Amino acid sequence: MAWTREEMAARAAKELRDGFYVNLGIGIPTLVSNYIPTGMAVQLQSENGMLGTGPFPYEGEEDADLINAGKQTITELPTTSFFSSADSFAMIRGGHIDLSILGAMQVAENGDLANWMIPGKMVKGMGGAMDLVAGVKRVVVLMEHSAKNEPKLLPKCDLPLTGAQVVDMVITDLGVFTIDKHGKGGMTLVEVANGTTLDEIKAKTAAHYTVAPGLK
Amino acid sequence: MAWTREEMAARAAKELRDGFYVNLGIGIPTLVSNYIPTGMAVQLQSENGMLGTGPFPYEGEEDADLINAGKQTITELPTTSFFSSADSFAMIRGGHIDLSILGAMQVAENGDLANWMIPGKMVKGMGGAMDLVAGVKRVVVLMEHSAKNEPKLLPKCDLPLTGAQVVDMVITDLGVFTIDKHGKGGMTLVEVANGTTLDEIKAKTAAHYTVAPGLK
Amino acid sequence: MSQGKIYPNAAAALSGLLKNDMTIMAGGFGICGIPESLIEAVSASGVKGITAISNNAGIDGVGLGVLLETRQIRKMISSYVGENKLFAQQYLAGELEIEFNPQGTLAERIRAGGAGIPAFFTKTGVGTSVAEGKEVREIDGARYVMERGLVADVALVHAWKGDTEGNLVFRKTARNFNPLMATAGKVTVVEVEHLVEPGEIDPDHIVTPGIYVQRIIHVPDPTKRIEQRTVRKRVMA
Amino acid sequence: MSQGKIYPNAAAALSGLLKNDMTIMAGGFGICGIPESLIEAVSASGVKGITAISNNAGIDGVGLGVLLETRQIRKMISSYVGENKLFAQQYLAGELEIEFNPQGTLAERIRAGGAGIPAFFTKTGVGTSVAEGKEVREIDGARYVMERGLVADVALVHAWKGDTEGNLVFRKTARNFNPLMATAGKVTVVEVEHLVEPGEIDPDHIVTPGIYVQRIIHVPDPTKRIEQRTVRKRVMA
Repeated sequence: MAWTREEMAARAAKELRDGFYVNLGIGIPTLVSNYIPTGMAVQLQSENGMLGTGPFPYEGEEDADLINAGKQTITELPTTSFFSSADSFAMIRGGHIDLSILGAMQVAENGDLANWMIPGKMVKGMGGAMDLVAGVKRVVVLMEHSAKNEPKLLPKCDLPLTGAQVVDMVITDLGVFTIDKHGKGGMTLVEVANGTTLDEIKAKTAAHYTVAPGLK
Repeated sequence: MAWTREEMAARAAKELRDGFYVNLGIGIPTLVSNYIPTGMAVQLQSENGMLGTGPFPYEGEEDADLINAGKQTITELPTTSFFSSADSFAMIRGGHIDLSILGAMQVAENGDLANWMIPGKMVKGMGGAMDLVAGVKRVVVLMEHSAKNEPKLLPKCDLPLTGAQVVDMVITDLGVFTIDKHGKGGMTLVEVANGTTLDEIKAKTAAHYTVAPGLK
Repeated sequence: MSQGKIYPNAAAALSGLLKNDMTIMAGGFGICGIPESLIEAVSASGVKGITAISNNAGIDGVGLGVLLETRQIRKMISSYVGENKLFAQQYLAGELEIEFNPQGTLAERIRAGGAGIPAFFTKTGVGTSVAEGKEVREIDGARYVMERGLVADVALVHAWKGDTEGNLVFRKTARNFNPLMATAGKVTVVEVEHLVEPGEIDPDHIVTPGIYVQRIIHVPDPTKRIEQRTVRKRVMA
Repeated sequence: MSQGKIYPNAAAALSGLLKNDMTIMAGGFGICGIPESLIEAVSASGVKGITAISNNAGIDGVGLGVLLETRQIRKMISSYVGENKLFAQQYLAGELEIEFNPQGTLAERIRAGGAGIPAFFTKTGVGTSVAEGKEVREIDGARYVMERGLVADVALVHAWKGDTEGNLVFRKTARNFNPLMATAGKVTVVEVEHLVEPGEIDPDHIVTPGIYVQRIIHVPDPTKRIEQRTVRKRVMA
């Protein structure tokens, strides 16, 4: 069974630290906001121009002028600030966001990330993903380990890249990998999900990786 | 006698147009604000971060947080907006200011301008002058025709430049010159001050210039 | 003062500004903060061959989606167009060109265009197809791609409140690309929900100074659509 | 929330941040909007060899003038230092280095530093000594000089009002270099005249979002000096 989407989000939430400013991508990463530990101050940035995003509004209180980067209606908090798209990406590009958690189609063992287009299919555009992976201090990918039984953790991405050597950590339904994206340490399996085994992970991972000492 | 400083400022004010956004330099250019025709909407920009500068405050109403680029206490108007230094120079560099009127030590016949340093003397810095002459749509110099009997309108500046090929018009106590700064038209004397002659101007001008047809 | 910036309606505000094959910037993120009245007037004008610079392409029948229906757009410069089905059809039929920019690069290119900066370096897109054909250089040990400033013949902007001098404020996330595009239009035309007299907006709160705004229309109570209505249930006490 | 950003005084707010030969940015234009309490705490710390990035050098005994008196500054990166006599003496004696930047180039370099842009092109200074030793290139028929982004070990900022999250607003022309420097400090320390709770500043009015601010002190009723008091006479009615 390995981890559910909720368990994956809960695991990703362990990467949060008090005082962090965090950008969450669309999909499973959005669920991470449900697992911020009580008492921990974490501000969520939405790249359309908002810091301090709040939960969805109560029915009837939706505001068309108040949406997140997924175009969903949200609410504000006492800490909220609004700013332009230029200022938002100055914040992202300038390295002021502590952590970006986003989805991916493929991740390579050197930290390359592909999540924006599949050649031959209609291209929708990269949105803010290239800016986020290039600019944010730490990039965590949250994704299913395999897609239609094809591995997504690869020696090299074959899809067009969103960013080169940008991923610090990958959390899948089977476990957690760290990547030494600027060094020579490569990829390391550091955690195994309940209900799976080192052997299953090995069978489903095309990327080369080492297993952290003591892991079983 | 030629033109007084007040008459020079009044002449410079004739370059204003309804709806103009204008930056006035320190010294004689500051006086131009006294000659804006009634009913003409002209907004003055101060490069320290203000559009729509008002007159000096009444005694006792000075506000240390409200100064112009000459560090003088001023007031605000109903049209006033405040912004940062980065936004102020984005406005200047981006060509949004219609007219800059500023002083000079030397102007060359190709539009080169020198007004920020004299080698061997203590250098105070160029402040915003280089940005203004490079960025503003039209640059008018307002200066005495000579300094200690030395001409200031020259074939070539010998002082370090503030900007190369930047001046569109020079107004001195003796007359008005236009400069075809990007073309081959050179410098043209287009107006002679009351109380002077073409001969006096010729004697006191080292730059080459043509005399506009009909001028006497 | 400067009452001359106020126009009675969108068609009047755009008169004399539109021509075939022009470049138009339009503010908005998704359909939040889009200059809808002005876009509709562009549609009514029948101008063709537009290069549209906008983060998204609206949705079918809303925002720039209107100009796609009428086939007035030849090229889009955007970061994401996934919400618009018509877009996909026209693109696949070869009727529409698209230049994808990373969203932050698009925003900074527009900010640079308005600020007189013809080019800048950014890490975004290095090692990807975005950097192809562009100068890439190493600066202090990291690689950066050179991107160019963007300007438009006309910028269309939606603001919450504006005075007759053109000073603008925006509301919540409807701000997005609007203030930067206001700086990058050779002519900037703004629709404001609330039109007030100069002095009614605190000068410390003004986001777009009037210098950037050439024409203004008052659009009270615009219809604002929501693309993705997400809500939570009230928990009874 | 984030009460941890509030410090009891300037010395406490700077503790652990100061070391010899560091780079410090200080906001302000002339002596308007300068972080005076924080500068005095730098003086008291005795740290030496400072590279100070600030538009001006204060005046004798005020603002950065204090650090010149104590000879703690080794180099200034500024646009204009004409008001400070002590500056002239130390410069002529070879005790002080100066790098003059055009004011707009200085502002944009700081904005770029904070925005992750290592270099950009500007017309300002082309054909002058400012462009010497820098890359100059022609883009679309005009010549531009390449300028580099600037960051600092610590940025010292003065704001009018701030909440405990670090969201800031500025007052009138005391804004100047403060918001850009807030983005370009590895650590940004702010003195606010009014300290409030989160939610007390309208989120549409916030100029500097809290993410840029690491440490805050409350300096109520600071002494504000005026460099050039200019007034007009009241005309009796």
